[in-house]
Amino acid sequence: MRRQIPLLITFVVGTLLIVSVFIPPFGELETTFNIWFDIIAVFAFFLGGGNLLRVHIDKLRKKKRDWPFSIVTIAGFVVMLAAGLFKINNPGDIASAVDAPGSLFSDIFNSVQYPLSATMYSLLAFFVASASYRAFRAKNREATLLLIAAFIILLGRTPFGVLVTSWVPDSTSLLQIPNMAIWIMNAPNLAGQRAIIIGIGLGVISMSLRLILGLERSYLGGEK
Amino acid sequence: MPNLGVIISLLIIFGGLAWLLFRSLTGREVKRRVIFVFIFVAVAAPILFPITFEEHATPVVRDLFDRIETLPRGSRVLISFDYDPAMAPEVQPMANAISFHCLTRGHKVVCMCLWATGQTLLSNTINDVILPEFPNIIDGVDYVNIGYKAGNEGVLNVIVSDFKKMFPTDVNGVPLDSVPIFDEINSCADFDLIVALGGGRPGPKEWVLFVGDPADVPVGVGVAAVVAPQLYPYYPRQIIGILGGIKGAAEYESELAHRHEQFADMDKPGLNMMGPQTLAHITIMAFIVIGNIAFFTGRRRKDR
Amino acid sequence: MKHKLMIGVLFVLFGMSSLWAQTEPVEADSAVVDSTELYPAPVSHLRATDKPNDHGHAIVVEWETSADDGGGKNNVVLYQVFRSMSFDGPFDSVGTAPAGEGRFEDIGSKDRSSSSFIPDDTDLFYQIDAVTADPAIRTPSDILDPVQSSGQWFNTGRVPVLVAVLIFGLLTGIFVTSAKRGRELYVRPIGGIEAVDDAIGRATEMGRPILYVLGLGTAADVATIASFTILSRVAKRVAEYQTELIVPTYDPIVMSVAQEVVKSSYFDAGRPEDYKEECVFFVTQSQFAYVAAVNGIMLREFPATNVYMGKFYAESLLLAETGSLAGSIQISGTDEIAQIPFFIVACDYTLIGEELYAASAYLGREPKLLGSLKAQDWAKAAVVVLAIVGLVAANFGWLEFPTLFRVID
Amino acid sequence: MNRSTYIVAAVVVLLFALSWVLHTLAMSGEADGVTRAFMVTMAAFLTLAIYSFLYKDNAFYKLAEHLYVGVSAAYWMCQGFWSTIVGNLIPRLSEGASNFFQQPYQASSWNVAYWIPVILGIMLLMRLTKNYGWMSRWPLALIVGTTAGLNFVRYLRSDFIVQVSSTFVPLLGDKELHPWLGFGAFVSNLDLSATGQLAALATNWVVFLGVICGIVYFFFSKEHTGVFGRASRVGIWILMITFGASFGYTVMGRISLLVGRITFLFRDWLGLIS
Repeated sequence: MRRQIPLLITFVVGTLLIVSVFIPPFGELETTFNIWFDIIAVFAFFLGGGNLLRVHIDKLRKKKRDWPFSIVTIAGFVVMLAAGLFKINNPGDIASAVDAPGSLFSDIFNSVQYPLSATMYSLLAFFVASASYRAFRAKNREATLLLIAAFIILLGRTPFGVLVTSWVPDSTSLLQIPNMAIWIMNAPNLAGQRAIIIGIGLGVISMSLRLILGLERSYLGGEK
Repeated sequence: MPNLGVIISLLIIFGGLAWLLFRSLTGREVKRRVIFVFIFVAVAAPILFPITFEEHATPVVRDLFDRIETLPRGSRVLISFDYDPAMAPEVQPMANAISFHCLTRGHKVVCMCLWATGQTLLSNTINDVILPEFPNIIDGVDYVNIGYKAGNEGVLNVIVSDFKKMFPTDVNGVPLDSVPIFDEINSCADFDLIVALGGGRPGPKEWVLFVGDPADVPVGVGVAAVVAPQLYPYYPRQIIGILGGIKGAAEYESELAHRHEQFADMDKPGLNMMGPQTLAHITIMAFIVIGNIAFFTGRRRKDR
Repeated sequence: MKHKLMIGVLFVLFGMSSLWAQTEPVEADSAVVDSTELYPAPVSHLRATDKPNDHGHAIVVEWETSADDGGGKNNVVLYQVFRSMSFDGPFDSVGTAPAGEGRFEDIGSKDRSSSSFIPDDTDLFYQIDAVTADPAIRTPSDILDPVQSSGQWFNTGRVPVLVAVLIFGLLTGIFVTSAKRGRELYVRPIGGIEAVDDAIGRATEMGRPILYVLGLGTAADVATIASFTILSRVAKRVAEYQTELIVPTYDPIVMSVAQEVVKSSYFDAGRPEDYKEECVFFVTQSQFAYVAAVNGIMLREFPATNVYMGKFYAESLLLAETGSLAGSIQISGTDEIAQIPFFIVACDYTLIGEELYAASAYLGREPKLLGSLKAQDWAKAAVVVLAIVGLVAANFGWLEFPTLFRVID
Repeated sequence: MNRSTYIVAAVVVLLFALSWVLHTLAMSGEADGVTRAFMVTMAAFLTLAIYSFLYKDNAFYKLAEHLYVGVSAAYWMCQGFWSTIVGNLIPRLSEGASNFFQQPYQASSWNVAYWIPVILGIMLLMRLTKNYGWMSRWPLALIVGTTAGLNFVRYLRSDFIVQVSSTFVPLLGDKELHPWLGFGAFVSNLDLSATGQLAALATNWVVFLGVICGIVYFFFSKEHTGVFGRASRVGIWILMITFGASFGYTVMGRISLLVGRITFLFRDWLGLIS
């Protein structure tokens, strides 16, 4: 029973949504289910918040390694939650946006969360460089192709790319580095992308069918 | 002073790279922290001391530049701002440089947009470049802003045969019939050049298919880097020149600064943005080369 | 003959338009009585039909543009469409179309209380004005015969999709049944999956944990679901070797599923007492905060092996480079095309796109999964054949072929 | 903790205070200058704390990381509560509650259906209990069913049918875009532009063969030997070129992100550039 009903729900909902694509009167089911989905997702946030608190309180109680930092997490969580749920310092009334400028919520977002996100994201510039140093090595034919393609594209985006091949006559301008970079993006890159997209598309279709038919059950966890 | 900063930072970067090359020839690997320092310096130095590299205009860029340069004074140029703030870092420098170029050559410029979001960016160009750089210019005589009209390709379909039907007035509500630039303009065919800036839909491609081809008007485009490769098949027959991404903007700015002294002193966002980009790209390429040298010398050592 | 008819109609229309022009301005504005020549010709060949393939409440109106649109006096700026429930009016404006357009979709609300409600199976009357730059100067058309909107039970524009759905469903059915009957199905080896067992052995030898990252997908993403299968395999091996497993998650629902999966894997391995619920925990539902935390774990716990399977975005390289900094063996797999290059470059093994989905069938070796894998391959073969046929068609001018694939929305 | 740790911590605290004071002075006279000075200093401190990770893991990174985790988890909970629960759910369930939150009540006889996600959401929270955890499978089944149903048709339509049909390219050249200019022009002109017919043809052939070989690589139920094996090998080459190209192409965007952060440090925090 505990597994049969979920499998039935998946089957019914999945089939309904497939059918709704072809039957206009069912066309609005998609929107309805998406709103339901969003509502359930908010309940999931609370599940997540509960687990977060549990993990960090546990760390504190058992004095695990780095436990003082768990205080920071709990404090940040509680303050931000209070600021958002009670709209502390919010210039408008209860109907105003939760992140209205001037509210504590938006102040914390702007001075803590935004700079942290942008900085974490910008770490990529460093890691792109270290990855190219470490991994772009002509170990075998595949790695060499990867290396050459990346190198031509990189070169094509600097003034040197123009300079190095500026002597190539315009009638064979494809051999000039910037044009070669454009061609690589336009031809082999497009082909590769398309092959992957078709493969992934088929994989998703097949997996969806397996889910609806109840052939794939890993998402329900174990048999117990 | 800035020049000293430039020299010192370039010395650090290239000297350091040479040292690393030497080290890797003797078979020693580079620590990751060293790579991080190089990238930081390569990006930070050009921000602190603006380093600009000499960009050489590629033929696709030069063709558009030359067309604007060689059109007789008083030619009519239409510039369309079809982009949003997300694309602006790439496209706005082109818009500024091309507007400046047209006005400094004495062309009559008509600005419009097919994207609602283009209006703010269009007025940015007017307020940041056109008005401060050309104080003697007269609205309606030398340039005019006719604003935004909803309808996407539909707008193009109409203005290709009758401009005033779609745009009865300019952005300030002045009837186009009393705007001097429009004395001799009835449709898009009366323009000597159309410059379409953008990267989405409707955008440069629609300008070519709906206006450039049917009305037989030359179209030049400035687009975000992602879409540039898709436009090459139209060059040079249907599109006379393409500026692609920040690099295209930088090439145009450098060509413009070369020929027009007034522009040499102006803010060149495209070229400025290319400073950190170029240095970082060179550093990354140098690391790829050094990495491979280390790999091959290491392998030879092992073979022996 | 046709031309003569057209000219005749035009004459009549012109005549009518001048009639209109003579009568209308008197009512509208007596100051412009003399400017009859300003009035454009009305539109012609007006017709209205029910909008096909929808749930009713919508009408498509089509017409031939005015003679003064793009020719003649060339003064039409737009067309205004009016609708009424009776021939005598009142007519309400329902929208406009720019000059040059000869089509308008009047899509109404299904909600009876809405002002834009269009009832089904009820007579509707349409009329279209050709409007000039001066809104007072306009020419209406004749009032069109009544039309009714209705809903359809089947969207014919999506027939190609339905055909594809049926073919694919049939293929899956056939191969799953034949696999269940015991037919041996071959699956080619997938490098990254073979490496998983070795990597777990290595972790055991080194006495260090294994870090399993499920990515940023939700429990409904196909990549995440495929990842659950791989996780159950990894967890089973981990339980057998008595190594430590760390599973930080981004999504609370993914967390609860992962807990179930790991728990039952320990059960299957015969060591339910070794399962600790806190090995699968929620971090935060914010992309880079999640990365910051996982990076911290990598540099503090020094896992011997990192497995990244699921949906990944910009964080792919942040995770993989930090992992290699910590000296871990890394196995990755994602269907996010833009991120595959970063995994390829920074990890030891990478499952590319569809390989990730196939991995779950490969590991499970269950006939029903292998059968659907076989169906997928047949669909791929069909793509290759179609591409070749389509190519021949494109090159020899059989232009109807590509239109078979057109999906109308 | 040894002595150098304390010294570093003290220096950082001092610098933080100094920056706060200097920024407050610079903003004196403006409304809530003290708060804004604190915000700029805090943002700069957190930025540097994250970058310190590039050297090695340390206490400042841990501090920033733990703060980030707590704040961001609460951020999404609040956003979800106000936009979905208050914005979408309450106006459909209770008129009194909608009035309290000043949301327009959306009366409709279908509103009863919105109790379903609420019940399923509560079932999801049963996960936190010991004995009723199995209940959380019901909402999960609904979510999986929804996405499976939507994905099935969506991918079939956009990824599959559309991608396949756009592979029907003219291998003999497009007369519109690339008019035939004679055999001499054909072989002598290797150009991306409209005059370069050879390049255009090469592009179409590479796309066509590349897609087919790439698909062959993704065949799982057939051994990759013989002609099939060779095609699959070409397929993996094409994929490698694709990956190299997109790696190289992304670099520019990543550098821009770093430019943004460094500009913040130099301009908004240190005031070195204008």
